[in-house]
Amino acid sequence: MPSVSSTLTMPLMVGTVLGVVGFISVVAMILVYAERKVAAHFQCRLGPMRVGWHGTLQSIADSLKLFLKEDIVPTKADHLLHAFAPVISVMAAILTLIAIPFSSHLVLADVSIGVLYVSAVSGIGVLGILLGGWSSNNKWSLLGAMRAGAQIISYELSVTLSLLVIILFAGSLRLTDIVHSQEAGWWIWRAPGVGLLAFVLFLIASTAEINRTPFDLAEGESELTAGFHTEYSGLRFAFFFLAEYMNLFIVAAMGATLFWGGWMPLHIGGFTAFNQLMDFIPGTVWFFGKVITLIFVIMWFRWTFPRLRVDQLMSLEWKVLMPLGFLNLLVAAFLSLFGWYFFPLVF
Amino acid sequence: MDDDRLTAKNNYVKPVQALPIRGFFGRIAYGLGSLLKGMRVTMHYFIHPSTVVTQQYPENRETLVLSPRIRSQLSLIHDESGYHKCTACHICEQACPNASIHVVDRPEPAISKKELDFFIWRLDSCTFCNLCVMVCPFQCLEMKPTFESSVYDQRLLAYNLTKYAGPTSTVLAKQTDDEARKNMIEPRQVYDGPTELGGFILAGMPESTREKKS
Amino acid sequence: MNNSDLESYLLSLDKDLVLREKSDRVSITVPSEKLLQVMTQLRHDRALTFDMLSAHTAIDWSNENKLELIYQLYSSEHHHRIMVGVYLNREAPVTFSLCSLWQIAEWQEREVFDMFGVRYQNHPDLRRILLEDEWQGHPLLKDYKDDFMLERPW
Amino acid sequence: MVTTTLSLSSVPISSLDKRIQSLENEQSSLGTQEYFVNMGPQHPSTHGVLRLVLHLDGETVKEVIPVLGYVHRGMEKKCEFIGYRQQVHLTDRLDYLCALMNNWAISHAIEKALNIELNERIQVVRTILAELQRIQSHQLWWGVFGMDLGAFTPFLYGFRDREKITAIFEDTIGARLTMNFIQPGGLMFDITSDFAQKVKEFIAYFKPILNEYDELFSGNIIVQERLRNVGILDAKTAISIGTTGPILRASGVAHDLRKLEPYGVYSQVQFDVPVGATGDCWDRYQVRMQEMRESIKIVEQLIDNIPEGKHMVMKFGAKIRVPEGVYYSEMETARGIYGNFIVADGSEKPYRLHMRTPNFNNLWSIIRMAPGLRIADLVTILSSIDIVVPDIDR
Repeated sequence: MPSVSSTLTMPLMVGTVLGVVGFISVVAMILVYAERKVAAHFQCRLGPMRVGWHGTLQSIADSLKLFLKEDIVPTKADHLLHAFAPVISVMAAILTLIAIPFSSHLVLADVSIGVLYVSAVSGIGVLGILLGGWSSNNKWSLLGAMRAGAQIISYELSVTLSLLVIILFAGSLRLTDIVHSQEAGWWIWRAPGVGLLAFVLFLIASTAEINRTPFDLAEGESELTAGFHTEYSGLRFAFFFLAEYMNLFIVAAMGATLFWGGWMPLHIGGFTAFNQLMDFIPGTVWFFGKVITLIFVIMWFRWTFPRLRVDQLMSLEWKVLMPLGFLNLLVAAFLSLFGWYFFPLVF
Repeated sequence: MDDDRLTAKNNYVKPVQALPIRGFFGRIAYGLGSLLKGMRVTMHYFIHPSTVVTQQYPENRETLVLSPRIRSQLSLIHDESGYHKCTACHICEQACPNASIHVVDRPEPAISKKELDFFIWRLDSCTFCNLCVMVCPFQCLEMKPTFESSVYDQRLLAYNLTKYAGPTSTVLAKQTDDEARKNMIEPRQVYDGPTELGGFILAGMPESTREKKS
Repeated sequence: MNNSDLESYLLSLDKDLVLREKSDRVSITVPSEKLLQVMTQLRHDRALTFDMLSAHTAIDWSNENKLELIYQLYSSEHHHRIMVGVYLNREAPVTFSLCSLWQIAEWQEREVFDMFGVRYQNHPDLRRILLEDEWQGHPLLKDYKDDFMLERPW
Repeated sequence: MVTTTLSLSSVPISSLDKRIQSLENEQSSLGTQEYFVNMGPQHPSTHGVLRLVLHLDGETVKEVIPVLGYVHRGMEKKCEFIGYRQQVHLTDRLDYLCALMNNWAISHAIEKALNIELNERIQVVRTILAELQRIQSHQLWWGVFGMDLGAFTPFLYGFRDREKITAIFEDTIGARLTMNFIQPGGLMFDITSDFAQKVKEFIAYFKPILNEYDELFSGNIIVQERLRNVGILDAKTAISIGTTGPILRASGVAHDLRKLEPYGVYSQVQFDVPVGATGDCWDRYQVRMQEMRESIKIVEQLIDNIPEGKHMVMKFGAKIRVPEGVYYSEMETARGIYGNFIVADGSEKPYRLHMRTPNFNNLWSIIRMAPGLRIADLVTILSSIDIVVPDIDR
């Protein structure tokens, strides 16, 4: 057991926890609002317009409604697990979030095995979905949960494979190190070809991992009514919702950190003047700018594509993405071994 | 199964485009291309806010243009002096497929003919088929585009359409003075929910307990 | 085949077939005991090939104490159509199922059973289709009454 | 053929419980456990209150038992109590997406029985309206199809474009869904003076949109792979089931009453009948997409020269007396053949009126198509049949 002096760290820890919880709530609300607006404009609609200016307070109204809503639990549900499942999902999201570097100073926990930690902890989230679907005692929920289980575990592989490419080039698992390694340019274009391919694979596989269209089979409202959260309402449903949007944020943040240089400004090799100009923009703005762009792309997917079928989902992973990922990793290994990438000597 | 009676024989038959069979890499290449194409379509609408079709209804009430033909509410045409032409002939009542119209005769008419006492129209069972308007021999009914008629009590959906009980405008016009006209008619409340209806019971509707609006 | 050819061809099939009057199309009446036999002929005869059972329903002739089954047949090969009628006893309406000839007969016969109470021998799954299994009576019979029927006030 | 004596008691009556019980008993004890799920009556993709009892083995559908009647309104019984004129508006409520075509069908049946000759104007306007309605119905289907496949955006695009036709109907007819406009003997009122202009504007707007539909949805690899070889219905089965409309045509049978027994002015216009080859969901999808294009062609040919004439050739009385006899008339709606079987006894009310609705037969095909496929495929098939539940239940 680590013996830290509790008198000093206790308030700090409580403060951190409250900060993280506050942060995720606010981010989730903003994301929900953003999704509704983005979706609306993709579909020639206006979206929420009534609560506040252009519906800006809609998310607050919705969350208030979810707080006040009656919590309905099916009679024959497994009450303990039914209550516990949403918490697991949110827990996994929070645990993942603390390892993500928002800027060079704003890092809650700079874990030395950051990438490993993130992919391991985010894998817990599927447990919440599985338990939620199973404990609801509803066949549709169970189907959704089983789909989610198979899907998330399968796509975890592709995500990891594409992350490995970056780890090879950066030579570290620590997320801050990976960001620092991109000072001369982001890995997405600095690693010729493989970086871009790894990014595309990462984007597809992580969209599947967070259960968003075109991979939203776990919810699949036209097939399974609402999938694993059919029997959830009120606050518990809000927890699942929160976890979903936090996962969206985490995926975008991971993509930005590993492929787009995290808080790093856009730097190109030896163009000093350009690089100095870019340095004027603070790191946090860079980071959130990249995250927002990625989130928008994932939303764009959702509001354009139809859903895959469950067997197509599996064959996409095991027949297309996985082989491509391995091939990519192999090429990347050679490239990094011989130093065949752009600006290898800058840092 | 004879194949000749299928497609080829007739010259008007147009076979639809068959789905091409693609190989592994062909599918990946086509797939990525098609996905980007789709994303281009949605992006087009995203960056063109002028394509938004949403109408913000209660706010745009002032500018809302409705076609005069819209059938939303039946009304009995009253002329400028407030008299209608209904002779209580019951044809609309018979034409109504859902028994939504009850024409109630006046028990003691001012003249020897039949006179209208109440013209009950039930919005709750009306299907807006327009037959009553079409069959009326005196063209005294019309459908209005007034569509905001939702209420919280079913009984409020039974309307009385006539403003008065009494003879038609033609009969009233023959009267010499206003006093004579006043004596012949008895005022009625229009669009005022369930009236007492002379003891009339409407099928499927709870009996009126509501106080008459003054 | 035009209508008059079709009529004469049909009449030559079986001597018990009767042409129906006051109908806007070729229409025959079949004695109930020969229904399956005639229908099989209509379905499989190369010159007829009535391969589509377009509609199947019944008429309750309550005054004559008869129930008439109506089959609307159509040939997608020759593009001709006929109407076949069968009179049944109204008190105990029972006949043969035609599911073996036209697959859709399964549902159409269930509907006629539901609405008129006609029982079909050899039907694979004879149960009510539109009303619930516990429903009493058969609504399209002319003497059907229940509590939900509203009388028109005039 | 042996004619045995039949008796009531020799025919057993089943029930849904018995049916499910018998399927449960068939189960082998080995392997995974099969189970039953109710899809509907409240389910997003059953398009209303249709209930399907699914017999599932994991994700795989083993058997589908449709349970009908949740919107049964006793329409045929009701028709026996009301006059011929009044029945027209009831047909709006069968297949509410083809209200005008249903109006036309029953009016056509009554006109045929009464031997009423219609003038050109009525026929042309009816044809234009029916084709507009067909486009409108297919637009809604396209949107809903997208939604059933999991893409929400086509749903709104479909409704956005449908709204344009609905606005035309609103201005011309005064109703948006339940029209009751085509009456025995003509039209309820004359079309407005700017009707042709509005229709032309709509066609100019909608033609490029159709290509956009293809870009967004038909060309999408996910859509193509979801529809390929799913729910194959061969021509022989399709005919035996009595399916009509786009489903039958997708199976390769060029059966279209507009060509075979032309009514209205269909014999005077040029149009093709899109026909599929394999009868899978893709063919059904493509047939409907092409039908929209063909309908546009028909409207374009007619809209420029609508002949002059009266809009009603019969006195608009409340009562119509149809001479004694049996009449059966069919018409091609957006979903297939809608037939009216009228038994008239010479009075103002029909002795019996049977409505042969297309969806009743079409839905049956799901029993043949679904087994062995996944739940997602079942949703696709159901959507590709394009059911409207009130039309099934009447």
